[in-house]
Amino acid sequence: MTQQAKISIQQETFDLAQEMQSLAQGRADVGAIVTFTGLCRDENAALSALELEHYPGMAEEEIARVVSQAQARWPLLGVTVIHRYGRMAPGDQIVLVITASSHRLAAFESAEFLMDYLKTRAPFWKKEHRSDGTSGDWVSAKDHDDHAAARWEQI
Amino acid sequence: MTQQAKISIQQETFDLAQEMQSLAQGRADVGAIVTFTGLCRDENAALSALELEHYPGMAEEEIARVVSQAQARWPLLGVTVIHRYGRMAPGDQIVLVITASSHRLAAFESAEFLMDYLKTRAPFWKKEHRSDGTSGDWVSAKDHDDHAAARWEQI
Amino acid sequence: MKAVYFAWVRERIGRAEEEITPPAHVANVADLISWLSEKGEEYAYAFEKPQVIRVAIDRTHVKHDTPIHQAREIAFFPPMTGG
Amino acid sequence: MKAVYFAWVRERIGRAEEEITPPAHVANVADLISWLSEKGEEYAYAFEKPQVIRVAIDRTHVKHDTPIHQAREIAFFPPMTGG
Repeated sequence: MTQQAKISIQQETFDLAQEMQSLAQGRADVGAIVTFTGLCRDENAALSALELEHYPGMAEEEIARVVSQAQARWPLLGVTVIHRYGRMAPGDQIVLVITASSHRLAAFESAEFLMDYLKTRAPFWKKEHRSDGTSGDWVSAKDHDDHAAARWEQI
Repeated sequence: MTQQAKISIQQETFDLAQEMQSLAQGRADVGAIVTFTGLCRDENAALSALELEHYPGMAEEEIARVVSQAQARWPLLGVTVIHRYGRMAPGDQIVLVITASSHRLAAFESAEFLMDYLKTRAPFWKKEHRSDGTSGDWVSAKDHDDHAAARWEQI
Repeated sequence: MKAVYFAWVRERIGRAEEEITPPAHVANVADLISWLSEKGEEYAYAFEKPQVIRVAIDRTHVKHDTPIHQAREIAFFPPMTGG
Repeated sequence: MKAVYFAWVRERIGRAEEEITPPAHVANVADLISWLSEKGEEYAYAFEKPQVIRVAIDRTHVKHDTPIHQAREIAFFPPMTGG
């Protein structure tokens, strides 16, 4: 089993179609590909931007650790994780996870695992900038994210 | 909540990037998009093609019923299901599911639910054509697919 | 009513659809499968394991104890393998 | 050793990094947080709820009872909110 992984921490946006193609093109062993795209959300039109701060160096290393755990746990044929930093407008893409496997359960579970762990372990922090010009707050971590990550410990 | 859904049963292939764009473009309420792509797999280089037979009319109706169940169960901002029929070569795309929601758990769970139900309820059948020229078998339904679908009854 | 067949059920019977007129005592899906099985060797072969046959009446999945008297189109097929 | 700060810890302290030289009795992460808190109002504010502060030593998450004597770079930050 090829344990292929691409990890990128970058300011520029990403192209899902291109990332999927470089993962699966020319292969006949991949039966299932799951992608997760996280977007900058603004339900109440109160947000002008999100500022994503990260810990350079550690972000890559921590995501690599999480990817290794996923590869040890599921028979993955390919993994891609891209996480952006900097300023994002509502509707902009923030994070991309792609998992490829022979079967769908491994692809689904590993993508969910990766997102749960990225949320709670990858050193990124979001700050809101409000559309009324005031500086917003740092986004608070959510208990339900910790719970989501914790459920993988029990299985 | 807009209960948007696109369902297509088609012979031609699909373009994931285009489908995602028509689902999410210009929206700031979508925070999470999950996609599942099912591909024609050939691990042992024994397959020349898969022939997908379907029940025209019922396939659309049954998938629409499954989509309605997902919409009733999760707060979805968009759903796309495309299922192809006809002859597929190894590596070809067969099925696409996209779910969009404010939050990632709803997007992940509903995509998994849709795939589990498509596998066991949508009237499609796969026949193998072998690369040695002999006609292959009809693919057998798998118990684990029934179990995968059944777990949604218990939650 | 119209009977339609898919996948190996269709292949074994040798046709994709046909008009059938079951007698009045054929009340439900299970009765209809028994009755069809006696139409010939190809039907007996297609329905040799009735418990694996899936059935839809007017494009909706039904169980084998479902009454058929209001059916316009009844479909017989193996377990689905799409997705 | 080098101390680095992120997000509102950085904003409250007013700097992103600095060299620190804690005395020998500062043995673990919890000790270091207490010692830093006494460096001034801005530190006291940043570390007012020590239990919410996450710490990494040389780019690896650690708990508050982890010894610091081999650390080259120690980072302080709020719970992560990426993804």
